[in-house]
Amino acid sequence: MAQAQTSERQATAAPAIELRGISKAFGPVQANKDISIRVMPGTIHGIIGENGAGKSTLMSILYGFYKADAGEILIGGTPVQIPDSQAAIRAGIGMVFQHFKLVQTFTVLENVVLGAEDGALLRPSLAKARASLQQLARDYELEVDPDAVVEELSVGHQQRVEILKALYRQADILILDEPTGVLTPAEADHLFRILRGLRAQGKTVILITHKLREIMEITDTVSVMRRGEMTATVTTAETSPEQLAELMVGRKVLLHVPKGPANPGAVVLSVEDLRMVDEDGVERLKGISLQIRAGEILGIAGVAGNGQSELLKILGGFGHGTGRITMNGVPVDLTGRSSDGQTSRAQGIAHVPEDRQHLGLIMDFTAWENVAFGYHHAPEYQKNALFMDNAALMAETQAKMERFDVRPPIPTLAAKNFSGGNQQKIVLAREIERNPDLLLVGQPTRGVDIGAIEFIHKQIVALRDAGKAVLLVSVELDEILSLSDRIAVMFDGRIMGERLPSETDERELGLLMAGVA
Amino acid sequence: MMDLATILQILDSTVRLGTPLLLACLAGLFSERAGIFDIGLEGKMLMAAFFSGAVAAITGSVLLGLTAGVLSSLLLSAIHGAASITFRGNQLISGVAINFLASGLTVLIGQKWFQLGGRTPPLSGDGRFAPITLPFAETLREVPVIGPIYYELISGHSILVYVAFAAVPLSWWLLYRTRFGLRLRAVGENPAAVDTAGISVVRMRYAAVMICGLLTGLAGAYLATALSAGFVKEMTAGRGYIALAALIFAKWRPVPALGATMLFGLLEAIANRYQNIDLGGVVLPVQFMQALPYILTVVILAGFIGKATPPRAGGEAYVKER
Amino acid sequence: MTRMPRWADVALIPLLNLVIAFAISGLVILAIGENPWAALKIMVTGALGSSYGWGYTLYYTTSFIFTGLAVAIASHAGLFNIGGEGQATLGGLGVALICLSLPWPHWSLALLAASLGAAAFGAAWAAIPAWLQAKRGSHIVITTIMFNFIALSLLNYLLGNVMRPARSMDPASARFPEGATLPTLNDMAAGLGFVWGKNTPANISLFIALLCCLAVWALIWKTRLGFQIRAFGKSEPAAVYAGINPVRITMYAMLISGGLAGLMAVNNVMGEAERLVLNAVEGAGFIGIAVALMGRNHPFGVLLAALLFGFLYQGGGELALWTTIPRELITVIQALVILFTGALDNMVRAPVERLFARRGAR
Amino acid sequence: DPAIIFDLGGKFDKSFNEAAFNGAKRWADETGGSFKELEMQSEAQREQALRRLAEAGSNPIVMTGFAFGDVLNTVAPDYPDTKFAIIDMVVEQPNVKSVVFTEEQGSYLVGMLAAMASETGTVGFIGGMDIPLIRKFACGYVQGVKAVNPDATVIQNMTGTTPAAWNDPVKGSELAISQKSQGADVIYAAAGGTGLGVLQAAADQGILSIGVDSNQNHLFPGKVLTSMVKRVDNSVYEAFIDGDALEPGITVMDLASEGVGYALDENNEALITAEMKAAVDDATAKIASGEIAVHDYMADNTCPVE
Ligand SMILES: Nc1ncnc2c1ncn2[C@@H]1O[C@H](COP(=O)(O)OP(=O)(O)OP(=O)(O)O)[C@@H](O)[C@H]1O
Ligand SMILES: Nc1ncnc2c1ncn2[C@@H]1O[C@H](COP(=O)(O)OP(=O)(O)OP(=O)(O)O)[C@@H](O)[C@H]1O
Ligand SMILES: [Mg+2]
Ligand SMILES: [Mg+2]
Repeated sequence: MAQAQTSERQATAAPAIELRGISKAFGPVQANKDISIRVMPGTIHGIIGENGAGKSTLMSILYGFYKADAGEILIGGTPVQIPDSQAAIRAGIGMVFQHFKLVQTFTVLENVVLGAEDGALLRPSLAKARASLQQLARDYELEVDPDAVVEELSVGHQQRVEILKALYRQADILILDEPTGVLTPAEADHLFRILRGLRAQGKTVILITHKLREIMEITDTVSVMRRGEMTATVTTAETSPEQLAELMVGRKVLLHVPKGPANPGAVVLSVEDLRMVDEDGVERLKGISLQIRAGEILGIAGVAGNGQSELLKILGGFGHGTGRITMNGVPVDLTGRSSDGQTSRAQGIAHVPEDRQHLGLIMDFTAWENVAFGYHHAPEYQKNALFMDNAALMAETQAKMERFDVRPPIPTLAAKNFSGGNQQKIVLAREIERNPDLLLVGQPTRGVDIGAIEFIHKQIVALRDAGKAVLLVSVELDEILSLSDRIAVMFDGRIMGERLPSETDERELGLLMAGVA
Repeated sequence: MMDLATILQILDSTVRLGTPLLLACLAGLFSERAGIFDIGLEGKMLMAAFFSGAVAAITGSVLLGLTAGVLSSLLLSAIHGAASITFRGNQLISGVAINFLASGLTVLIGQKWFQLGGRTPPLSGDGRFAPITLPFAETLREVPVIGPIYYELISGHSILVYVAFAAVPLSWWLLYRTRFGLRLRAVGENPAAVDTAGISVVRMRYAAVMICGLLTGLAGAYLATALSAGFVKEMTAGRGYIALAALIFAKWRPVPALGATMLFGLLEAIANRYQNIDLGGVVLPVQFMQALPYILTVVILAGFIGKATPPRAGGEAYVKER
Repeated sequence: MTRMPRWADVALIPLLNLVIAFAISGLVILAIGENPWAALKIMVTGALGSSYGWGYTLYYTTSFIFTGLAVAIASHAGLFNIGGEGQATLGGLGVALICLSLPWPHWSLALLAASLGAAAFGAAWAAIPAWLQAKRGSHIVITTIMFNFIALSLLNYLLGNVMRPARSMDPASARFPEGATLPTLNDMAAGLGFVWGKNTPANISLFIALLCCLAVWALIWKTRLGFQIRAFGKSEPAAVYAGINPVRITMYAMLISGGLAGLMAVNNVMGEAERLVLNAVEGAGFIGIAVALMGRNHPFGVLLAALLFGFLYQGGGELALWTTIPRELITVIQALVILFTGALDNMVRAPVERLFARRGAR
Repeated sequence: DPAIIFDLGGKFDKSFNEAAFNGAKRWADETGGSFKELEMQSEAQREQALRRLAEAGSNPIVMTGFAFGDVLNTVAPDYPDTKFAIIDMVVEQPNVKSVVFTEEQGSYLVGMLAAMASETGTVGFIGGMDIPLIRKFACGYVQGVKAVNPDATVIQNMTGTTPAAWNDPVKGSELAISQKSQGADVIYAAAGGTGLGVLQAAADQGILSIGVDSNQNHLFPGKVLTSMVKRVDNSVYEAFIDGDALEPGITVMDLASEGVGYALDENNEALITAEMKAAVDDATAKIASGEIAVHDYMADNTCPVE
């Protein structure tokens, strides 16, 4: 029935949203280039695109968060000005941001009411919102305790609060920016039920996601963005994941990395019953045990936030946990208060962190300083007891930059002036060239363009082939499947199971990632 | 043992000395709750003290003085707002600059206007806030215990004292019971949430900074035209910093702010009255009493007595597009 | 967009900021009914026109180099040390205790010991806020402000009750022994056989200050510790990833900072007053903030900015002497410099950046 | 030209420094000459101020306040051709004139007046910085009070132990209010600028106060019982008149030479009855003749009465 309704509306009504020629630049970055798009009412419209393609920017413009440099917005067929979010809300638009915009110390109710109060006094507004939340909860399966303080809610519940905020403001158009990135598969399914319910009520939904499966599952139409431009808009029923992937990256995607069989050697790293409790008293690692051998790549799959970051931190020497870890057969204390990033480096562990901009690099440091970063104690970088050998570092950086094809190969350029892929290459060059016994890599290709991805994958495989151990953490199943020699799946701080890539597929891994053993 | 009269006298002095701290502390509370740190309380208070004293001396009208004092403080607030909201500068540095500006300008202008070495002429009559005798103070005076408390402690302060005390419940109500308060607190915790809710972060923050200016203006005017009779160079004598300390002590809440400022007022009253305090063997020098508010604040900040968590977005400019 | 060239960042913008600050200062002078040009002339001749003026200008400069470096090094670690005033006060206490403890046979020994004492006391006074920041997350700006006041009270107590010589009415320590008298620049010039002023307080500690500039420069840009301090100051999470211990770096940076602030006492307490008086620091700790801001936290910039403020200070003193402009004019100028080079920096920077962007686009 | 340097209270403290300024101004008005003046902002500036004036050729250089003593001791030998005069302190240098006052005598007189004017039998004393000089004021005052009424109580407070104590009217007023609540109905303020707060509060509270150094009777007409005047103005005036012929050595300004005294003018004539005046004038004569010896606290750092 919903389907019939939809096509009926499409035939008669004007598009719920129409964008014409939207452009937006952040300084030198052209985030959106002359983008046009039409979304019909009562549909779910997907937007996909690589990292940095400009999806969030486009939606933020629609929501009045950013101001477009050029272009026109039409809502229900009439041109509107959206200079700020207030105007967007008035136009019936609601948005759930990739990074939630909630006041952590406020209650759910206060967050919902903020900006949508009925009068100068709070009490009547809150009472009204309380009643209205009960109604919405019934209508859309959006239960959440109105008096709970937001910072004490799970991510999934915080997302519900964001959706409730939009619905409370009577949004007819709901934008969700990568809503499932932080959700477990079960939570994601629940979200999709909600979205279908919204569609059934005649609301329009725009869904940004990286996951083709989700696009295929729930959207009616889908737009593809690449490098700030809109490359295509297609009807979901008439497309395939392969076609979408190709549209996304602009060429046929090589899903398979050429690599020979592994020759696993002795156990390099052995982890037993690793546990970790964070500052808020939440147990993030609940008894992890694993082994990595020389000459193999162990891939860790999992939805972000299931303990992978904590695992990497502890093995990288800067997290505090309990458990037994041996490196090359020698017990090491990487879990105690005395450990730090120097301890692990001294043990032959190199670490390419997940978040290169905040951990792996100092953005204001030059390339050569970043190459010394973490290895500033290394004897070959010292001129004497007092001073570092900056000249030698400069020369070495130059060589590394050339070997890793970092562009431009200028050691004195600050890290912030390199593109994301080149920044990642600087980190990789630094870590891999130390010739470590064990390489920890987190999200090696996040936000990296396709050419660089292939290069990075080759380097990782080459390191393995040189007989080193690699621990690869990625949320991209493709990457895990194509690089790993063994795959462990993490869920809720535990290893749910281990599989060989040749004997498993995305479906099975997806189930494990959802905690279904 | 102290008798009632002594206790009352000390408490009375506490109220007088605590009032400027209370006003300034509430001022800081509004600003910091909105995410704008303000170590310029001292400077604004000093500026307001000077202009209220100077204008009251020239015109003979304390109300004109008060107006001028508040305006001068608002002007400094506007500078702080421009630096920290519009131009996204460092709020701490702006505060430091404002303190120096006030400390220099008050003497410079004072010397130009009065040639009294930075002092204003003494105020008298309508140039000062006179004490207010509350109804029945005289009649109740002879009633034991209650009478003296009412007469000595509660009655007989200047209007600004009552304003300051009334500002406590009023601030509480404004912050926790009104739309304005909700938005103000939100903008200090997560400005992006406020922005995406369709509220102007800039406007909210300016509003908070201006309320801060108003209240520090009152605090300064109180110093020059009620607590004493005229302006003296550097007359705030670190009270702005004590107010800041009290704000931390009170964990950025209005009612505890009353308690904290009165505690610090009490310490000052005791330090005024007694040079050294003999605690049966241990003699506390007066300097220790003077330093106690600062020491207590450090102890609080160290988290040894409860943790003081400032508003989360405090001290940071709201930057949307890099 | 082409980036703004480096010279614009390190020279043009501070210069513009300074011009605005001085222009407004000029207006203030006009407003109080004096002639800014005449005032400037008095300041220049008074501070730079004679060896006597230089003797004082360099004396103030010395103090400001120390406190400016103190603020700068803490800034490199991402810490705003507003406690230079208190640390320098305690440095004075250290100098006094050492100078009074022995009948020093020669100034060089006394200088060595007093420098160590000054640095140690200053560092110790910075250590508590540093530790609280590193271990307990107590905001160092607030704690250092509090420590300024506590230092003042402590000194009040000590000078009033403990260190004041019997029968003296001043809240001041006894005079330091003869052997603790530092050679002034006058003496040193005389030693080299020419006459250069007389009776001015600029002394040998100027050279210590210059050495400190050099040492801080080398420390920040040439050593491991400096590397770690800068990395920590730019990004604490990244520093932790790299195995840099935040507690240790915070402590090191603040101890060095406090030590530099404390060293200032060698100049004013040992070199000039030769006894410990109240408020010997005279706001130099705060001026260090302006100096570091103007000098862009670079030791060489600090040196230039300290010279500028030394000039302002001596010139301002002359103004107060020869005109009716109160000395507080300097406080106003100082405030404006801090305001425009620090807090309102973006007001100048944004248009300049746009200008360069437009030029680059063409 | 002669020069004068004022201490931290500032030249318009309506008290000690202002008296000195008045003397200098009188000299300027009478002779048509001009003089340099400087106000101290901080302890640390004293030496520079002295040197700067000496360098600039000022002669003689007069400074108000004991706090210059130490610095003058080191500076004076560097400028043997310059004459210095210091008030309230003895500095033994060949080119320095030291002027000291017998404050205990003047304070004795106002102490008598306080005791006679008091109805409660309790009077107060509020000192500035807690130093022997101010104890000297207090001790003389108490002796005068007890001479009239041996049973009288004298409440004594000092404002502080640092020079800030000279310039803290808020604290002065709080102390006065506190003393009043303890029964004092006449309060003698020997506290520089802080005293203004004392006089103010006393006037507000409807009790009497006694000013110091300058004649402060006019500040709150009818509310200030009297002032213990110290003719600092005269000594500055004389030093300026002497010019570079200033005679080094110690000059004691006492009751006999009218260096100290109490103020009686139209502002307080209603407060001082004929018999009060007679009693005080009698005591004046006896002190001048030596018949009454007022103990000087600074002679042995003790006071015979409390
Ligand atoms: N506030 C901002 N200031 C400056 N540059 C920005 C800002 N927001 C985004 N950009 C840049 O604009 C480009 C597009 O970013 P946008 O966030 O829209 O990408 P996206 O498609 O949402 O990517 P992702 O999948 O990673 O969320 C990127 O190069 C990004 O670095
Ligand atoms: N990973 C390492 N490899 C080689 N030498 C090291 C390493 N870590 C420390 N050292 C050596 O230990 C000594 C102490 O180092 P340094 O003085 O730099 O420590 P630090 O400044 O306290 O640094 P951190 O805070 O990182 O410990 C130096 O001689 C240094 O070369
Ligand atoms: Mg995005
Ligand atoms: Mg190290």
